Order: sequence, then structure tokens, then C-alpha cells
Amino acid sequence: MIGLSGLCVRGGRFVVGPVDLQLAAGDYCGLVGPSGAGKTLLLQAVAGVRSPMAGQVLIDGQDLTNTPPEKRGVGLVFQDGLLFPHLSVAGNIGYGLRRRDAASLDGLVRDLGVEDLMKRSPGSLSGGERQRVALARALAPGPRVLLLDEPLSAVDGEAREELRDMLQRATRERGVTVLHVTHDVAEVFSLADTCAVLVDGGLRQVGPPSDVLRRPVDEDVARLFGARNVLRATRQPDGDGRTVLLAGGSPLRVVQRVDAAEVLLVVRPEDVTLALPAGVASVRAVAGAGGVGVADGAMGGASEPNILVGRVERVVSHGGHSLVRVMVPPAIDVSVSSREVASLSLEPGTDVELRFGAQMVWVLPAQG
Amino acid sequence: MIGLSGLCVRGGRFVVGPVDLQLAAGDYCGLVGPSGAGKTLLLQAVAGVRSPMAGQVLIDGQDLTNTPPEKRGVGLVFQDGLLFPHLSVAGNIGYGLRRRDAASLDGLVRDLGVEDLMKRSPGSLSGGERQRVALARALAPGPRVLLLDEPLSAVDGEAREELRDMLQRATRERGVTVLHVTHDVAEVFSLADTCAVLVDGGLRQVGPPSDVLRRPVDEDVARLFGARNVLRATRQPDGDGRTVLLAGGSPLRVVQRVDAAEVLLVVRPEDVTLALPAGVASVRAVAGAGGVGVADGAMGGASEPNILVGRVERVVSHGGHSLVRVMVPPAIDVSVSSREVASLSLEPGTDVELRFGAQMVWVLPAQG
Amino acid sequence: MVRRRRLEPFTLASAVVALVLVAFVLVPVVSMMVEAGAGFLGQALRQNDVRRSLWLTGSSALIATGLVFLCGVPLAYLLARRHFPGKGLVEGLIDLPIVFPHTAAGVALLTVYGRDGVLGRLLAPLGLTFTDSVAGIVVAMMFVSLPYLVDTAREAFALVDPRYEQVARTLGSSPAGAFLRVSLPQAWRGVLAGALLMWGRGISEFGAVAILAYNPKVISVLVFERFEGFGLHSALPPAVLIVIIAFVVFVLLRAFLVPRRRGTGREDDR
Amino acid sequence: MVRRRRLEPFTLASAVVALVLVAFVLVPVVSMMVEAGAGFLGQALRQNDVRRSLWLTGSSALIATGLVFLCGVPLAYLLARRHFPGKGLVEGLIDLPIVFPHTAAGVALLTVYGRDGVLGRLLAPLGLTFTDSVAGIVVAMMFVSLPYLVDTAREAFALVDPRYEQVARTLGSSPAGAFLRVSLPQAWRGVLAGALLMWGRGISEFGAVAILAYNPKVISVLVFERFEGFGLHSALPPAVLIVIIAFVVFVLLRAFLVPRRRGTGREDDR
Repeated sequence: MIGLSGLCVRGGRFVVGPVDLQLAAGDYCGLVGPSGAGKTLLLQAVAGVRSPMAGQVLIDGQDLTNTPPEKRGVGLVFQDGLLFPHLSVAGNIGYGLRRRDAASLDGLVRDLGVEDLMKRSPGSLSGGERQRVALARALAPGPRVLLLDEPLSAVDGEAREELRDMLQRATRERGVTVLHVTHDVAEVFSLADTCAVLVDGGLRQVGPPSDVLRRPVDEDVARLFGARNVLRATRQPDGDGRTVLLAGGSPLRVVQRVDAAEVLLVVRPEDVTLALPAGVASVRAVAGAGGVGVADGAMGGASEPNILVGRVERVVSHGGHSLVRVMVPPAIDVSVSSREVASLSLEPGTDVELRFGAQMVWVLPAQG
Repeated sequence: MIGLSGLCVRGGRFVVGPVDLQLAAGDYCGLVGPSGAGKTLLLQAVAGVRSPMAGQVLIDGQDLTNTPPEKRGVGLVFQDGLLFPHLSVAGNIGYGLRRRDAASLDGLVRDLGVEDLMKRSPGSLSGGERQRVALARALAPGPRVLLLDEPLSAVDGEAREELRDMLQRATRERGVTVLHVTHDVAEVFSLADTCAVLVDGGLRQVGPPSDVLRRPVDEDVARLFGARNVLRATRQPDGDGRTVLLAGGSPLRVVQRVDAAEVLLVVRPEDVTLALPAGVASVRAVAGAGGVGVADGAMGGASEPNILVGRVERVVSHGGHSLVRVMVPPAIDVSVSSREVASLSLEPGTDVELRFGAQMVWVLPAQG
Repeated sequence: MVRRRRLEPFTLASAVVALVLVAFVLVPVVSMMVEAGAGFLGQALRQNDVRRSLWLTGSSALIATGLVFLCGVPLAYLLARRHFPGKGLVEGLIDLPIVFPHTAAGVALLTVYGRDGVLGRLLAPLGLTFTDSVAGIVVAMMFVSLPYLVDTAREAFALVDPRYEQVARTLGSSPAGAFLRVSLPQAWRGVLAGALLMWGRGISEFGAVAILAYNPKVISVLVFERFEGFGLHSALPPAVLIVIIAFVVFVLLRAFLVPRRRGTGREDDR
Repeated sequence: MVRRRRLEPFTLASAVVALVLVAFVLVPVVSMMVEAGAGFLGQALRQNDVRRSLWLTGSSALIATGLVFLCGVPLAYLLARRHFPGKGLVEGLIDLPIVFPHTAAGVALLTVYGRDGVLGRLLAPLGLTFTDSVAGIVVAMMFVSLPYLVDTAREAFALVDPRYEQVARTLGSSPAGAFLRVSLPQAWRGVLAGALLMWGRGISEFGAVAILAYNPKVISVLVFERFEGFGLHSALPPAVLIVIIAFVVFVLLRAFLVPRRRGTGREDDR
């Protein structure tokens, strides 16, 4: 269990916080934010290697704000492993143990697949191996809390997936509470129960990753999570409060009731279906996330489809899928499979129709 | 026009090549490969700042192998911009010009949106601004060839897309031949006409990006381009040569004729449709690339659908889409939208059906 | 580890022993100044032999620095950029004078530049003698202090990313052009600091100069001779004077070098 | 810029002027050895005053190094890790002896440790006098060569990523434990190199020692006195001897430092 209350941390001229965060025992929290958001400062304050300016750090209910790191029962793993270069792998893993409890270490060593590395020197290991040893070292003394600073960033491809799976298994089995700092939103989804979003030193949102994805609290969080379309709109003067007008004048139905005169609409590019207008076969937008059609069916008619007409401004391929920018106005990015781009001959100038259910539009208050 | 013939370059103990590559004038070539493949060494040899061990470098038909870099007419841009810190932005852009041809510079400066930066010092610029100035500096003397070493890697988010668009426009308008080194396959798709794949110092494949995506020459290239499923299979003894048997015994139809006893099958996770077996609504796999259903229709029945039955082994969310590993056997990864994972209640143990057309299977010779 | 509220015992203990060392350096410096008093400085400058010696020392060190600068900057650049066989040997040889005992350096120079030395005999007909002459002072200063210029300049060049030169080359610069327009402007502070350090070491040289060219007397020799002949209080004025000059050099040096250090230091991670 | 086939004119010109400097250092060293000849070394070691002086010089420098090591290593660690008010001043003070003219250093030390100095008077009743005594030699050596130990050790500690200590702390180490088990083992080579460099500078010291404690004669003083009294050929044996010792120290030093340099050097990009 980790509890942060009113925690403020300073690094140079930059200040993070005040941060309030409660994590249940065994929770896996992904602390995500752009680089420079202050994630590492926060992690260092929890580890006790950096003193906070204000606020408290509680672990399992004890106030440890002024406790030195060696008495906090926390494990710490950095991006680059930072294995002690003058010790063997076994020496590294055993560093935190007063007397080698061989039995307990055996299980850990097996779980992280480092049995065969024990006599090697850190310099001879691959990136993935280094991180697994660093993880074993941090878990060996049986910490209550594990603090990870971009633990997967230095590893690529399949070694990364393997490391991620081992990390997940080893931490879940031991019931350790994890705070995992990353700038990569996809990592949060594959690992975390709880997602905490830090932007410019402020904790913006905390919740299950899928909640943050669907219901971001502000434009920064929405963009960080890949919602490319954040559109200005005004409330339709005499409506039921569920119709808004886009900048270009097109009306849109939304699910949330709109009271303010001005709002922001968040529409994810993969939630929009793109079709050639009238009579030409419609195709469903794919890639990135969410297929709308089926979800509509599953929600039993709750959706009122919005239809917008526009012209393709540009098509950018990203491999299997492409991002198509359609000028309605405003410009709306739609994710379409590259195969469909070819079969529909989409290119700048093509007239298209965009469809998306009212429940695909998330309404945010307009920012000052 | 760039021509490399039998080019070998050494960096320490590592040797790249021999590399043969022909690029037409105005071609935009993405040189892609994992880190450590030797991409930068090759680029340095073309720039003339590193002497090759063997082979030739031709630009516009002239053999420039022993020509110093200042007489090659090439521009060079690195990941971190490397603006000369003791010169202003204007000083940087004008560095390569003998007499300032203000008129020609004006167009370039406008195209790259650096008009308002001219008097600033490099230290005060953002990452995206720095790269735009570096690009302007490289293009100012009117090079025939532009060499880019990970030019987008140091820039994130929207600044990156803006930079990419400016890069594309500025190079196309000037008809300059571009060699763009990157480890990011998505960059190649959004920018390049031609893709060259370098792995372990060897040039494995050259062709349009979509060709490499669909028809990789070997397992390394397939995996680099995100085809997660590379499956061993054997030819069905008495067939028409278009049916193979997976390791688990399941037969699969393929389009290419198989003559060898053993082959590798490449199946992209986004090309597989996942459904609950018998009677339960089938959903189409989405995300990443290619929607199969519509493409099938478009191909007019050319596809013979393969159906495999298996059990979900694990589900890893990446945000909007999830990777579902299904044990047939062998294990096959399928990309499914996270919403459908929820609506189908996919979890380890769920029995599912996988469908994909024969044309979605790419056959490779089995490697020794 | 930053801004812990209470001082840990380990840090406290380290700080205490560290302070002993700081005091060990500080006390003699302060004591010397106090002993000399404010009036001494003006008095020192009014003594003819001190003024003459000061001028001689400063200008000899300047000539030595200038001569080494001409050869040392290209050498520093080569060492920072190129790999060639025997490079380690050259680096070692250039650094050798740092550990070379200075009286032994004087003896070694004497075997070459003395009346019976190879160069001494060769250059004597041209009117260039090195024993008891300004030329000897310059040669002795050059020998003992050249590593400081070369090493500092080499480090300054090594800090300039070689890819800057690669970019400059593709923009039309020759190797010499890239050096003059790109590398030297970036390494300038370090090169200047090296020259200043060398000059500072040169003006304070004693052992090698005393053996090769005891006369005319540089300031260190003057301090020694006055101390031997007339005692501490006679030696104090020139000693304090040269310390003040060395101190000014030192402050300038740190002003040059500290910003560079800061630039390469690790920023606080966020 | 690696392995160009033809040497560019700029590189060629640089290499030529650089060679001039290399020769300037090499020639006196070789000339001195040739002049002395092989037999000289044995002869030097058979002279009683040379043997005694050699032992005195080596052991005094060792004591000086040991004393500075005790205080200097914690100081170096603090300077590498902590920020505190006045840090720049402390760094400046520690580096001051590098540019402090050595005869002036002798004079400054005399004002403190001489018969009329504060500490000289204070410690005389305890039988500890600094003029013309081993204690004086040690103090003079400490003063002029302590920056070499502290600076080298500080750089070695600065190269150890502080996050290693953060990890060690979370694994249960106290600040002292993290220092002893993690930082010191990684910085060890650099600290040892600093001690060796200080010892090497100590044995070759002349100016400060000659003023504070001319007797008993360390090897540099012996060289000077023999040269003044009996000329070049009498000074050569002890001079060659001390140069050879300095050279061995120097080779050891480079063996310690070069691997570290290589480790921090930039790898060839691919």
C-alpha cells in the first residue's frame, strides 16, 4: 500500500505536486506522462532518495516521509539496469540480503530466468538479461513496494515482451505494490491496474487505464492517450442539450448533457467509420482501437449515428493502417486500414462520409 | 541519383556490406533496420566522412568514392540537429553558402517555417525547431542528395508530424534524392517511396514499403515489419502443393505453390479474424493493419478461408487494441480491438475460431 | 540524495575531515598575507629588482606559451580526433614533464641547450645561448608547462562532437575550414584556459629555470635568493606579489572552465 | 573522418608542427640518458648521500600522500556528490596550490610552520619542528601536491552514477555502506591513480621544500646542490635516478587511467 498526500518534490527550478495518490496493496500503478513531467522526481521521493518539500509518503499506513531509503522496504529499478559492475550477477542479486537465504532466492531466480547467468559479469549481459537481474536484485530482499523507472525502455522487440511478462508474473505472485514510471501509454495498458497521469508536475487523472482512455479529464490527457481529434463546439441554442455545433456549423449528437455554451469534443480516430458517399459501399474504420459497428450492436441501439461529409486532405500511411485527414470542417483524423485506402482509392480531394455514434464523442469543458 | 555497388564499410570490428543499391533521382529511400545494423556507417560512407573498405559510391552517375565530402553535393542531418552552437540560426543556415543568395534562401526559410527564428541562438530552440533549422542548413546549398540519420527520433507528438510533413514537402519540391536512416518502420511508410532493409550489416530487401510489408524475404524482415506469427509448416504429402500442415497437424491453404518439404508461414496478427465458435457472432479482427472481410470481397472470392480452432492463452492490452495469443497449436497472435475483447469476454481459456484467407499467408523457405 | 533534512553521521564525519584539509591550505595563504600586510605590496613594486624580475618572468612565460600554442593546438586537435599508431606513446611523452622532477628537467635541458649540449653548440654562433639568458628561461618554462596547454586543449577538442565537422564538410568546408569555423570556435574557451594555465605554471617555475638560467632572475629565483641571503621578511614582498598574480590567473581560469563543466554536467532527471 | 586513404594537407601540416613539440620533449630526455650512460645508475646507487636522500624523499612523499588520502578521499566524494553553499570556494582553494609558485608556497608555509609561525611555536614544545626536518618536508610536499589527489579522486567519484548509490540504499545500505560497497569499488582505480600522481609530484618537489626544509636534503635539493657546487656531471646521477622513478610512476599511472578513459570514450556509431 502506498499513500501520497500533498507531496511536493523539487528538482532544480521544477516543482512536482502537490500529489495525492492512494494505491491498494498489490496494486500495479502505471505513472504515465510526457518526458519532463516530473515522474522520476516523484519516484525518487517515494524511494526516499530525494526529500520532498512538503507532504507525506505512507507505506502500509506508516508515515515514512523522514525514513531513510534503507528502512523503507522498497525496491528500485532504473531503465538501464545499473547492475553494480564490480560484482557478479549472483553478487548483485545477493547484495540486499544479510545472509543468503538460498531457498527463497531459488524461486526468484527461476521466475526471472536468470539461473544460468549467476556467474556472469554484468558487462557480458544483453539489455533484457540486465533488466531481469536488476529486477531479481530489487525483489530479493522481499520489498513491499517496487519502484520502476522506465524499466522496459532500453529493451526492444521480443526480449521486451518476455521481460514484460516476467515482470508482471513476478510482481503479481509476490503481491508487491508497484509504481511503474513510463512515457509509453501502451505499457500502461499491458501491465497496470491503475493509471496515474502526470503532466507538467501535476497529477491530472487516476483510474483504470481503459477509463482514462475513454473519459480523459482534459485535452492534454486525451492527446497523450492518442485521441487526435479535440474539436471546439458550441451548444445548439434551442435543443435538448445533447446537440452541439462544430466550428463549421455541422450538428453533432452527444450522450452527455451540455450546459456550457462552449465545449471540447474528443473523438478517437479509430472510432470513426469512413465511407464513400451515397451508394458506394461503406467500410468500417479499423486499426488503433475500437470497431464501431459491432460495439453499436452490442449497446442495443443506444447510439445515434452522426454523419459528417468532408473531403480528404491527406493520407499518411503507418504500415498496416493509415491516418486519413478529412476536412469537414474542422479537420478530423480517421484511422483506416491501408488495404481499404487502396480499395477505396482514397487520396487528397476524395469526397467521403464520416459516421460515428453519439457515444463515441466525449465532451470536455472548454479551457480558458 | 545514388548508386552503391559492392560497398563495404567498417566501424571498429563491425563490417557492413557488400551493399548494392540504386536510387532514382528524386527517390525518397527509407533505410530501416534494428539498432546496430550498420545504417549510420553506410550513411557516413555515402556522405564521404568515412572511407569504405571496398566498393563504389556514385552520385548522378559520377564515381565519388574518393571525393571529399565538401565536393559531393550532399546534405547531412543528424538526429540531434547538431546546429553550430556559436552561430545564430541565420549563421547556421547560411554556413554552406559562399555569398548569401537571399532570394533562394527566402523560399527555403518559408517552406520550413523558420522565418521567425533567424536571429535566435540554437540553444533557445525546441527540438522540432532545431531539426527544421538543421534541414534548412542542409538544403541551403542545393544538394543533389540529402542524408538523414534518424531525423525525427528526437522529436515527439505533434511537432514530429509537423516536421515530417515539412521534410516531405521540402524534399519533394526540390527533387532531391533522400536516404533516410531510421529504426522506426512507421516512418518509412509515411515518408518513403523505396524501403531498404538492413539487418546485421547485410542489405536484405529493397522495394516499395508495402511490398516489403506483404512479401518479406526472410523471417528477420517479417518480424521487423511486425508480422508476429512466423510458423513452421510441412508440405502436405499428396496435395496440389497449396496445402501445408502446421506443427500441430492443422492443414492450411496457401496461394504460393510449395515445393520444399518444410517452409515458414508469415501471418500478420491484424489479418486474422477471431470469432467465438459455432453460432456465436463472429467479429472481425481489427487494429494494426488490414481488415480482412472487405478485402476478401474486393478480391472476388480469390480467397479460400482457413479456419483454425484454439484456446486463448493470454490477452495483452495496448490501449485501443489488444493482442490475443491463441494456442492452436502453434501459438498465433491475433490483433483484436479492446472493445471486442470486452464484448466477447475473451480471457485465458476461452475457445475461439480463427479465420484468414489463403492470400493472407506468405510462404518463406525454411531457414537452415 | 539531495537536500536531506538531517545531516547523516557519514556525511558529517566526511565534512569534518574534509575541513581539516581545507584549513591546511587556507591557513598558510592567509598567514602569508597577514604577515606581509597591506603596505608591503606597494613597497615590493617600488623595489627595482622586483619590478625588473616581474617583467622578465611575465614576458618569458608569454613567449613560452606563444611558442607552445603554435605547435600544441594542432597537436591537441590531432590527439582528440585521430587514431594513429604510436598515439599512446606521443600522449605519454607530452604528459611526461608533469611528473618530471623540475631540477632533473633543468639538468636534462642543460645536456641539450648547455654550452656543451647539441643545440647549445649549434646555436651559439647565431648568438643564441641558453645558460643564464632569457632564451634559457623560455625553454625551461616551455618544457615544464607545455602539458598543461596541450592536455586542456585536447580535452576541449574532445568535447566537440566530431559530427559537427562532418556536417561542416558536407556544407563545403575543407578539413582546415571545418577546424577553423566549427571546432576551434567551440573549443575556444578550453584552449584559452589551457594557455592561461600554462602561463600561470610558467611564471611560477623555479627548479628547471634555476638550473638552466639562474640569471637573469625570474621572480621565483628572486624569492629564493632573498630568503637565502636576507631571510623571510626580505623574501615576502616578491612572494606575495607573485601569489597575487597567480591568484588572478586562477580566478580567470575558473571563470573560463566552470561554465563548460556546468554544461557537461548531468541535469537533474525529472 | 576515419581511415581516409590520402593524408589531407591540413592533417599533414598539423602533424609536422606537432612533431616539433614531441621532439622538444623527447630530445632532452634521451640526451640526458645518453650523457649519463648505463654505468651511472649503479654508481649513483653506490653513493651514500644519494641512497639516503632517495629513501628520505620516497618515505616523506608516502607519509604526505597517506595523510592527504585520509582527508582528501572524503573531501573528493563530497565535492563529487553534494551541493552546498561555498562549494566553489572550497574547490578553488583546493586547486590553488597548482598555480601557487612553489618558492612562494615555501614562504607561506614558513609563516605558519617556521620558528616564529603560529603552528611552529605551538608544536615546538612537543618536539615537532618543521624547519630543516622531515616534518617540514612532508608539510611542503602535502601543500603543493594535494590538489592532484583530490581532483583525480573527485573525477573518479563523479564518473560513478549516483543512482548506483540510490539502488544500494533501497537494498539496505546506509550512506557509509553505499560508499564503501558501491562507490569506492567503482572509483578505486581513479583514487589510486590520484594517490600515485600525488606521490610522484611529491618526490619531485623542489621549491617549497628548499625554502621550508633545505635539510635533510631530498633528491631535488641534492641535484641542485651538486649542480651548484660541482657542475653538471656531478648532478647527473641523482637526476637520472629520480627521472627513472618518476617514469615508472608515470607508466603505472597511465595503466590505471587509460582503461577508464577508453570506457568513457564514444563508441563508433553504427
